[in-house]
Amino acid sequence: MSAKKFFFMNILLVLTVSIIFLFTSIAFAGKVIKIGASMSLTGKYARTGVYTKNGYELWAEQINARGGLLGQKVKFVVYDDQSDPKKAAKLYEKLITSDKVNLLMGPYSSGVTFAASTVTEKYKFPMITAGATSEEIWKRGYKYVFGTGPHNELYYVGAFEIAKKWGFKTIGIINADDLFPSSLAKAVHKLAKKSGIKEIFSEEFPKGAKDFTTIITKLKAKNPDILFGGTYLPDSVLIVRQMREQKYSPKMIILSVGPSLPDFQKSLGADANYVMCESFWEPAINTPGNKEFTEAYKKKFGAEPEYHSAWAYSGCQVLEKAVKEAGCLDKEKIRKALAKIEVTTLLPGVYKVDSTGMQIGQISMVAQWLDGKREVVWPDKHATKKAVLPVPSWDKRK
Amino acid sequence: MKDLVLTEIHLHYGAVHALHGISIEVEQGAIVTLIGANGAGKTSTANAVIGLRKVSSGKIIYRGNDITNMPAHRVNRMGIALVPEGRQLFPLLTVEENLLMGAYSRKDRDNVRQDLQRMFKIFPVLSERKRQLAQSMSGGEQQMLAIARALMVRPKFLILDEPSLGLAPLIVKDIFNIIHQINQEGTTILLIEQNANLALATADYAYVLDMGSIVREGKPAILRSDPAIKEAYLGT
Amino acid sequence: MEISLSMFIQSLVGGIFQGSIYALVALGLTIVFGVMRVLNLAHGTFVMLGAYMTFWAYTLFKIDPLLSIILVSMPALFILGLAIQRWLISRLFVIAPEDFELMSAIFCFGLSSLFINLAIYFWTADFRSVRYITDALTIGGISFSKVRIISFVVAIAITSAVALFLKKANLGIAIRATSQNRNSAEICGIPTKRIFLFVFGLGCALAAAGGSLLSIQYAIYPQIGDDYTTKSFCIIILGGMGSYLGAFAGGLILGLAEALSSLFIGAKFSEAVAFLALILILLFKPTGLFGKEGS
Amino acid sequence: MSRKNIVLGIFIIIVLFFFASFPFYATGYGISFFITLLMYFIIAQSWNFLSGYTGYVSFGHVAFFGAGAYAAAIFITRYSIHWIFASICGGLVAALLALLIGWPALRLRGPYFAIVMLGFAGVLKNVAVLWKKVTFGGIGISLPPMLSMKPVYYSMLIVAMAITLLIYIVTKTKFGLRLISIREDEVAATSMGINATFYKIVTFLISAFFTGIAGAIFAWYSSFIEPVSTFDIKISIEVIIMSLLGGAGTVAGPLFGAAIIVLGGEIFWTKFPLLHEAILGILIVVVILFLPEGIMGLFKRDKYEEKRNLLIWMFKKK
Amino acid sequence: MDVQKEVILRLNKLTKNFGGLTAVNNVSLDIHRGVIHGLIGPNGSGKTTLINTVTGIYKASGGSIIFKDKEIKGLRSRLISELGISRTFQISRIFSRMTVLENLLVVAPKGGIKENVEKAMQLLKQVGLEENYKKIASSLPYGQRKLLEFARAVMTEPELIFLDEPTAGVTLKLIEKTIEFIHSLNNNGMTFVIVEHNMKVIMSVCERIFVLEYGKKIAEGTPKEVQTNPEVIRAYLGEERDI
Repeated sequence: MSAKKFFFMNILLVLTVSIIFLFTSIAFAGKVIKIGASMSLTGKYARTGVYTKNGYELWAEQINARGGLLGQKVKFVVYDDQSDPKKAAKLYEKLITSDKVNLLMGPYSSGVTFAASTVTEKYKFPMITAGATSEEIWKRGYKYVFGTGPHNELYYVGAFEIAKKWGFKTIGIINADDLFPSSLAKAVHKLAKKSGIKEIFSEEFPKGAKDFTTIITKLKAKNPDILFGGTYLPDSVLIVRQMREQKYSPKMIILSVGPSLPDFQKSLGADANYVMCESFWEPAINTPGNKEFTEAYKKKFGAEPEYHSAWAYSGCQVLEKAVKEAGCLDKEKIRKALAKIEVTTLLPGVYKVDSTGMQIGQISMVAQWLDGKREVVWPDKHATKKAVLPVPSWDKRK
Repeated sequence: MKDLVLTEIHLHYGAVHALHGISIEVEQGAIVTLIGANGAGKTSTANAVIGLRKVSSGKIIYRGNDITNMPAHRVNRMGIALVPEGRQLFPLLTVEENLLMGAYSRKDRDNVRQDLQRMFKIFPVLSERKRQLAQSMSGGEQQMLAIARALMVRPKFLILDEPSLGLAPLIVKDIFNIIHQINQEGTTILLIEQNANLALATADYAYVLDMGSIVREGKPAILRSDPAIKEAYLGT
Repeated sequence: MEISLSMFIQSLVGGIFQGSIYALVALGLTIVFGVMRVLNLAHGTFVMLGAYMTFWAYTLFKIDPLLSIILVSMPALFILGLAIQRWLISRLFVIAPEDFELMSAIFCFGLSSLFINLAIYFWTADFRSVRYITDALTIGGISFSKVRIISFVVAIAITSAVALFLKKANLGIAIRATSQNRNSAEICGIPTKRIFLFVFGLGCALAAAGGSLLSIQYAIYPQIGDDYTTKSFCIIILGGMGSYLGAFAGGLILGLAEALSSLFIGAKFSEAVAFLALILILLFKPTGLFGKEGS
Repeated sequence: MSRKNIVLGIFIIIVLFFFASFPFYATGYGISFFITLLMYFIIAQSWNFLSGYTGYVSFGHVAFFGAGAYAAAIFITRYSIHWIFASICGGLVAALLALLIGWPALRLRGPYFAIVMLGFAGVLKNVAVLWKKVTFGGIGISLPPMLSMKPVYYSMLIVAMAITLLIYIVTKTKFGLRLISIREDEVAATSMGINATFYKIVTFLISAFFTGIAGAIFAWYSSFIEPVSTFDIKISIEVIIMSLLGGAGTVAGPLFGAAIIVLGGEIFWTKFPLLHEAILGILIVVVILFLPEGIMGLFKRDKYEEKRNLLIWMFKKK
Repeated sequence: MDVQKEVILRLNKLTKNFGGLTAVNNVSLDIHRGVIHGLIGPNGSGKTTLINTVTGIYKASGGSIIFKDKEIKGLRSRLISELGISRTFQISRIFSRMTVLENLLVVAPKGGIKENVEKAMQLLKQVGLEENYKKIASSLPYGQRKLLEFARAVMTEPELIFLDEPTAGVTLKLIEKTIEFIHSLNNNGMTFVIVEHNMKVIMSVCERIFVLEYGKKIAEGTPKEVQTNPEVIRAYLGEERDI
């Protein structure tokens, strides 16, 4: 046999063996509850994906320390979906049929959850999402996806309440052109209409845009009272920087995602002040177990938790409650439990879903950066400071 | 003393056997010519010496040093320069830049400037056009530039590959005068030509190449009356 | 929407600032392509690595970002470029010339995938940023961000220095000579292999400089360079592949086109503009606006 | 019929039997894995049909994948067309777009054609983002849930078989020879009276058509599409790697390549969730350094220089 | 020469410029049916350019090309081939990764596979390649590749063939084979124009020879006439001059 043929035979051999392994491996049984999830560990959501995974893992560690779920240890089976919906769908297929997991948690981001939920629906497998809020997911009549975070349309309810109180009349909406910011912008558009605030400017920009000079110039010309930006961290930082450069300051600034991360302030320093954002969770809020969670997280991961981790943890709390309620791992029973229970978690509201599984009990707080700290300004129950509005012009800042 | 000695050079282009064991000797200070019809292997010989083509077997000795299959830029450093067939200038560099590149391997930058002026003296036409791009010049001017570029390294040994190709007779005459002049100044010359009469009139010794082999060699005076040459060219 | 003169000028300024960085990055790509015929799909990855170099230099050793362009990011990427050229890309030259460009492109894509994911692995996908000067000057109602002025000046300075180097320095002329005729360069005594080494290093260093400038303006993350790869390709095709002037002009044109298209027809079209320009140029004038017909 | 052919025939029958019977005993994950594999078979084979045979290397084949996916999604959601017909429509739309871009682009060679295709994919992605009325922009299109995977599996299988069979037949006919002659030397081919333009465009259309169908079935299968992941340039590059790994310009090459990459990916991303893409990068680098003509190239003897040999490369003295 | 023979191709003041360079300059010549023509001239005299211009690879800058009473200037090379002009290339351009047989089959203008295979095998036999029909073309030695290219040109069923240096780099034995092949095709009425540097071949094979220098036609006639033409001798050997 020539060397080349030998090499080729080797490849064939490897191929065959791996196929056999892939599809005949029987999930090794044991007294352990397997919880499956695909997560964006690489790709565009890699960062938040990792935080979500941390939340899952922390919960798993704690519940095992407490003696497990239904008396059994739990174990997470997490795969990387590369932030790609296609991959995620396949991975859920794998988790359900090949790894035969007992329970499922959701992936990160609405786009990925969209794809993943079509699979779980097919297998009638309940899945709790702790990383997706786009209401489109629940408009399809699915029965097995349960949201744990306030859905898109709830994000800025508080912000508009504040705006109305201050008598702001007009809004400009800008957003990145991909799924999540687009759907946020759509929700804000609706909210504005409902609150009687006039939308006088709206524009999309390509995700990853590196220059906002022109958009800000246009905004400045229109000068709406409120600026809403459907952004990610890099664009939110750049927008604030360029607003400062052009000395543009609307009376109220709300940006999504970016300001809810500590990096926002690290990048901008004092310029971060007065920017508002949605907040699902803050380390300081007074929800049961919140302090302990923050401590434990710091101990395990050596960093301050971000809301993604808390949210993920809360999702697991819901799961825990539902399984206990069902008393077994039967999927239908768990689904029924999930549909009717109300759970208090780390998040400020209460877990409660409507008939489609969409979250209606959680609230989205409003936070504002003040003196280099992110303070909750709405609702009053959790507020740490009062909102400072209208935003002072750049000349008048320290 | 022998400047360059080629012993039994074989060269292949893939499956094509281009040189079938060529042996050539070039006396120091002489003009030796290598003539032959198209495709006889003249350019292959030049490329083998300069290091652009790897030979399959045989030896190339320059002043006692083995330069067989040495990379071209190192051969250049040993004082061998080539005026390639079809000039092969840098089309988008100016005349001056082309000349400077000829002296790339030299360390004596001051003398390079002087040599530049010398080239402009030898080739006044280049002086007029020193800021022009090489590609904008006529064939004759390009040939002059190619020769000047090769001279910029102050070669002790100069190989000219078809310097008369595609040029008008008057210009060819000029160029051959210059070749003579260079030789007078002490540079050994290997002249590769298709124009047999011209080459034989210039050289001290000649080799006739046909189908990759040396078929005749000798003093030009003798070769000129040799019917073999006419046969190689015109097939009579 | 009414567009006033000052809005127009403001966009113009923004476009030129952005364009200068595009030009800087694209120059590196075009030199590498012009001399070596390597379609470097990893170019944006080197931008990213350059940005991280500056970030780490600033975070760990408090080296001023501008200083670190010269001291850290450019030298580091230059050396990385040398290594890649010496150990990897030089191995590709046995591929037949007609396949070489495409094979090199895929090869570089592999490298890029490797580096980006190593960056995610070691540095995490977190956003990082260097806090730098954030003021602006306002002249006649037009604001000029200081950090962008600095970036502009640095980008133009480096671009001009490289242009001057290619134009005047002996090595620079040798680089151009090698790109025009490798065999002739060899017979002139130019060690073309070493020229290739230097050129790839230079290309990486230019990308790194672009990345460093990016890091003081923008939050950086491992995939940040991807856009720069595609945009740099658009630019060098716009300007003519292998043309240095073309890369410079193409960069500015793209910056301006993005700014003006977002002013007149909307920001969301600014990405489409680059691709459309790419296709139109390739279909109607494949040699680019400044490219010279091959001889 | 020679012995080699008989062995090959038996091998093919076994493989086909395996594929045909697979859904009856496989897990859902197994099926969905094979749907992905078959999808890559189709795209890699389509790419191979164009680029492997005519030498026109496309860096933007995902353009047709995405176009097919979007077209089908729109037909299904707006006009409630059955997904199988919608898939065919998706293929047709992709072919139509291919005609539009191919007519001018196929005059360009080498990197220019490759990059124009890259740009074309970029343009289509932007169309999907910008043409909100039809595509819903970045929000994407959500299709009715796909409840049974078997029909999807079999339709992918049929399409994959069709394109493979088509390529096989074509390589045995004058049409295929003429494609190869264009790859080998287009000037010589046209000077010998071969209508290169016609062959290139027909091939381009067929290639786009099948890629479009794959995209369309995929849209139905995944029930949700959005611009970024549907027009992901990585798909373009992946199919090129698959074809190169297996051997472009051969019938079986892209199949082997796709199988190795998809399977390898599956193994690596479960084992090394954080590094599998880096491993893919290394794989690409290694393939091009050592196997520039792919695994099928190993079968052709006397063709490769010794410096291609892995061991020699590693132990070669400098 | 036999003036009875019909003119198959007529070049009238054909000119081809590349930028400032005039590679073919006002060349007029007649190619007669069934005759073997030679086209000679020193390197760079425009012979290959002339072929490329006639066969449509280059666009002519001026003049006309009449093939069988039809103006073919400006036609694409494919159409020119279909009209019955075929050619070989100076550096052979076979389809290197196809087999020898496939190289011929691919250009067959019409007919079924079986019939074409028979015809191709017939041609391969004539050039002595019939045993190599399964080999990959690039594995052939250079001389055989040139012969293969020649056979490929014949496969397109042309009336006129341009051969660009058919014997350059070819061994003596294969040169004989080439000449034999030319003669046997010519006996069946095929017209040839041969560009060649090997004067033995040109002088023995061609009936009529055109000489180019600097893109201009400087002489034409029978081999004898051309060989004794002082212009031609000057062009080839250079001017006689004193040492």
